[in-house]
Amino acid sequence: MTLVQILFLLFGLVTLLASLMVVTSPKLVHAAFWLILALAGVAALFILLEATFLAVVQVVVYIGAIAILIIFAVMLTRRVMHDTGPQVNRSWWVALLVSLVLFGGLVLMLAQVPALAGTPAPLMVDQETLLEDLGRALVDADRYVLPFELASVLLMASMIGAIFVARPPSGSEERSGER
Amino acid sequence: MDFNFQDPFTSIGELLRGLLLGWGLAPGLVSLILMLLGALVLAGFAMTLAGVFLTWLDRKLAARIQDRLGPNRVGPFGIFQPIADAIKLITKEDIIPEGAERAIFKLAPMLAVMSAVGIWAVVPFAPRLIGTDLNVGVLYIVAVGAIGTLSIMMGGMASNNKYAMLGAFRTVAQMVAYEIPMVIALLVPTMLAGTMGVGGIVEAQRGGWFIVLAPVATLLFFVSAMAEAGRAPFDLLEAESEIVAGYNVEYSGMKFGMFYVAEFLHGVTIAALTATLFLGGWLGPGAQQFPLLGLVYFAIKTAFVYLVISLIRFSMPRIRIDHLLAFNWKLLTPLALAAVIVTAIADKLAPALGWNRAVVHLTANILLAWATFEALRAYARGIRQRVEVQPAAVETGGAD
Amino acid sequence: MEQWAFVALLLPVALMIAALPMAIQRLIAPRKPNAMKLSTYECGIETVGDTWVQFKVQYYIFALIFVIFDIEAVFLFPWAVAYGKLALYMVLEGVMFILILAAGLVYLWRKGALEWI
Amino acid sequence: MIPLSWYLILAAAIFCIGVYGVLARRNAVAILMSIELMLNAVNINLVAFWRYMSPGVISGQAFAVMVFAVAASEAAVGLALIISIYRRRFTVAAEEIDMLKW
Repeated sequence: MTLVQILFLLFGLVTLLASLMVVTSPKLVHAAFWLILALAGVAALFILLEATFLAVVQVVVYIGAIAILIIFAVMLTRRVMHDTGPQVNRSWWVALLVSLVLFGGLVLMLAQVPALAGTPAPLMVDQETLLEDLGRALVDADRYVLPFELASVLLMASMIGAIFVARPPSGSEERSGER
Repeated sequence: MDFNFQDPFTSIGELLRGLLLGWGLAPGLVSLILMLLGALVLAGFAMTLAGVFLTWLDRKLAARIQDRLGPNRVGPFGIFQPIADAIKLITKEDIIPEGAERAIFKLAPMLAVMSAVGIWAVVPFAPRLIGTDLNVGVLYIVAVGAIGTLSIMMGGMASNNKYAMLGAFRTVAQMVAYEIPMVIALLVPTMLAGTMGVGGIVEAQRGGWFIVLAPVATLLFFVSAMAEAGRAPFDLLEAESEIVAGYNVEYSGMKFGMFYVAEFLHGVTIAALTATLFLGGWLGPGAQQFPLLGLVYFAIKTAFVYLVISLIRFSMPRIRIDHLLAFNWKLLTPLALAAVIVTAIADKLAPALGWNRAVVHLTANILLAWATFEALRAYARGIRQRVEVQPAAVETGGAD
Repeated sequence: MEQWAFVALLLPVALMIAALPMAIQRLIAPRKPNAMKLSTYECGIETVGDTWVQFKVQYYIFALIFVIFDIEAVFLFPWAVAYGKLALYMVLEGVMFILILAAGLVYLWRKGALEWI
Repeated sequence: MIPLSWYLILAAAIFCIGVYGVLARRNAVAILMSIELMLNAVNINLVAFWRYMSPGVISGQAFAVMVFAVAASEAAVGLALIISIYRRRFTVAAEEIDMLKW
């Protein structure tokens, strides 16, 4: 056991437990906080994989932004659905079965591929060059410029669409009493 | 081993390393112990600075500006007042209100401190005196700052109090809103330096501080970071007159103290970041040979920025929340986007035209600022005309 | 990865330093809770209703705009790092990325979604 | 060092937890959270394959960045839909949102 392996097991275990709590926690707010812990664990795993830029982006985007969005949404949709009553639907055992079978199948498949046991080659370039390469790749006409610009359009479309879906019709009386 | 007085920090590190290696420890373990020591010193220094010195200085400054005396009973000039306060807070009964989420309630102040201290890991105090020069330093600052937002959310939600909740919601709305111009303004030094590492950004300012190359971005970063830290006039998070005291009403004792310390630390952190990213950090004559001198330069610049923040803080009234958010979304964010575009194009055009880089950047920034002021004047004129034509609309129409 | 060891040490140390005074207080501070003391601090009268009051949807909308622009900034950071070595057309693609999102912002502004009602 | 299969098994486990959450939870917001978990599992796989198989090619990281953008858009639109449905029907339970069911 090297230190890196211990760290991997630690972060992996935290991530796994937190994600289990996300799907089982009876209180939705708690589920949101467990989700944040799971996302932080994934960020730590990215650091172990030497994808430092992605690790920081994971924290900025997921913990700093999407988690806040989810918490706001939880707060906005609470009036009726209190944390009482069953949190899972009637056929939850089917879901459990499906996911267990899926997991078993995936592990079996992984066990049959021998090449995966190898260890990675050390990174050829330093992180700075890697980041520069990523920046070039995103705007290079021969590489990812189309997804890059499409991402911009996608973000704009989802921003406008989501706002017009979420906004109450103007002049509706339900706005009174909100804070 | 001779002690090098020109570069005491490296010498102390080497001395300690030699000592530990002499005890027969493994080199890897020695590095780890040294790092742990560094972390302890850094965190302890930051907490002392914020908790003891800054709280005192802040009250004294406030008192001077508002023409009163401030703390003056405990010790000379009241310098021991923060210690007295700490003793008071630590012996106070610790109340966790009924119905609170106890775990989250306790975790929130700790996370607030963690986010404020964590930023200092990438701040270069002097040449070769930096916690760790991450190559994603700038984004790391944003990421750790995001944990602070989260801690406020947790504190407000765990308190089981309407006002704490409302305060937390407002604070988070404000903090996330002002994060946008801050992050976009940070793109400008990244672009000019060609790296996200904070150490690299300081090095890149040898040719000229970025406040000269990008004054608009500097101002944007300064204002939005101030709002992010919740300093007046953006101190809606503790608007006593509107929402009891914001997200931390239910906090008492040391838990409240930790939130308080984190807030002060955040204030000095933005001063340090402005000094580092835009005012050249430790750069100054002779700093390369004598790192101590670099530390002094850094401290002077940080203190100057902090003083400006304090002056603004104690002389401005609080902004209303709708004005605050409109100011962000309708002025700061578009301006930040424009600043990035202008810098991107100007820096590519300058070599193509064969002009001086600094002159081109300065001209572009002045043009941008002028255009902004013209747009603002036109906007204000439009509102004035609407109000004068329709006197009845004064109450509603003059809002923004 | 070695660079991150310092961060991995500093963050727990900061947590501990914050937890220490709280732990000391727990040891030495008096503790005599009663129902009145533990009740929520609101307007001086008994708390009315649930804590989970209905919030304005505008909070969500601002958080939404924040998320989108946050992602945008994250996309632009590698571009900004590589900026010095990019050809002009690559820089202009980054500018176009910004302009597309700015158009979205302007549209929302015209439609009044940026107002705090 | 860590074998690649450890990462893949961890990602598979997180993905399956996400699948369970999507299928079993009643609350639509919880379902969205589970989807975020699944996307994260995908990201772990992308980055792990990048690191172990082709560290010289940047594609893995570029893909992961795209996944971030898609995840953010999905969360934004999904939560907006849930808020909108909640305003009309006063429920966020997935099985009660059945207007289109025949």
